[in-house]
Amino acid sequence: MPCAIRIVVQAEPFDTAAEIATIRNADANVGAVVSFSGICRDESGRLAALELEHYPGMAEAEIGRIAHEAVQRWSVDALTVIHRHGKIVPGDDIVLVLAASSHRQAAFDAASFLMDFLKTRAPFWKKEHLANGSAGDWVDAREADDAARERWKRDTEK
Amino acid sequence: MPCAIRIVVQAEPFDTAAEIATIRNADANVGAVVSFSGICRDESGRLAALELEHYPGMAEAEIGRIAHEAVQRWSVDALTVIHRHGKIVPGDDIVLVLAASSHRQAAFDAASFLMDFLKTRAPFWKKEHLANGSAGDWVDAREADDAARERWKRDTEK
Amino acid sequence: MKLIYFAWVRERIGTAEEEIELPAEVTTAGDLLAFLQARGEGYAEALRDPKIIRVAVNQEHVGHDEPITGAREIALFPPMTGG
Amino acid sequence: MKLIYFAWVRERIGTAEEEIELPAEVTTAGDLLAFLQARGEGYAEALRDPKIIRVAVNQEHVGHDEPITGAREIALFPPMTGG
Repeated sequence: MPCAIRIVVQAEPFDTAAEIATIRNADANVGAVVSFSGICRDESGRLAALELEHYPGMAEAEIGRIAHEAVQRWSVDALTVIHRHGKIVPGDDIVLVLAASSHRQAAFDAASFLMDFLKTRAPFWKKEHLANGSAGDWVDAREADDAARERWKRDTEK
Repeated sequence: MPCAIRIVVQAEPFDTAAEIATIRNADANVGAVVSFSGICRDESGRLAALELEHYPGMAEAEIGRIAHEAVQRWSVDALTVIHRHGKIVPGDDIVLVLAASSHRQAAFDAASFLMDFLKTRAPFWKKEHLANGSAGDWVDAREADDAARERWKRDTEK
Repeated sequence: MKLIYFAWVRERIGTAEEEIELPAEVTTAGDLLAFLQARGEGYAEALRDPKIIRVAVNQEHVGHDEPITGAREIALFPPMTGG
Repeated sequence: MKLIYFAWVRERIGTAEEEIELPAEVTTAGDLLAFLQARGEGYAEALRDPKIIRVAVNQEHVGHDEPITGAREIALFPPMTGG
């Protein structure tokens, strides 16, 4: 069955409720919707904001490649990925991933897979702005994120 | 850190967007919110509705035990579980599970764990109402749901 | 002791709940199922395959070999299908 | 050929993008990194640890041993930290 894929990269905030309302009506057979919201934290007051740089064009293309891989692997009816760039303050959304399916496990797996690959393959970079006014540094990539991606490798790829 | 647990069993519809808005503000350190919506399907037109019977008192208590187990196992800041009973038509929500955490994997795992245990431990039973007007039957428990629960067993329990 | 039935167990037994005096030799959940099976056709039909019947004592799941003596409320029901 | 830099690679090189003519012997992504390192202090600082530098050719990730000949657009950047 064809899967509706919606990919958005934008600076503006997005409406999570409206996105969920749309995807749950993608198909009368949707029985499970999993959503993931990635939210800017203040890290116990340390951060004033995160600034997200991205590679326009490749960001959308790479998210599209990741989404198509998810569709190959799980029986999902619809996927939505929205990723913001620019300055984002604590409490605001950075990323939204939605997966709709007939059954819950496919929706959980597809959403979790999308997040693990977004973290390590989508061309976005976070720079910190500190609450004390000083310039922050670029966020380091986490080895835990690479490990999270590795667990999705198929046996033939290991 | 204490985890805010919200458990509701009700016949009325609920507001997923409002629930997500509440849980994402549970704590300034919430960086990840995973939601799961379980939605009544029409099974390609076969069903007119599902009727959910439940065990009042035990339903809330058992969901509470499952939620506390999740809190023991993952570092989550807040959990919400809302489960409806009574007659539910296709397209309407049956269950909502939300998990808020600093990091995504704990939120994904806690939400997925809650769903697997709700399916097999929470005292709810579904009866079908068929679209052709005839009385439907009770939905059979699925072995796949038991298998899904078993994968959460700790090594010491196997 | 209060007995409560749900879903098709309730339908087959023909009542949602009842008060019952248990003989002293009925001490486990499994004993209770055997005892009830002999109470009539509806019970026999509802509990024909006792392995799949779930038992809750005072609103907590128990295994069939667990004691029920002194329970306030015992519920019998099929495998759950919520979620 | 258009080269594009992101995040701290961009900051250290001191420009977001540039047009460059590559010598014929620069045929892989790894060759390109070595070639650029010799172009000045900013490049040397940005590409000091070439292992961790990611390369995209025409907006697709490539390994350091992959060919870049004929590419329209090549981007160099640190490991990604989105999501």
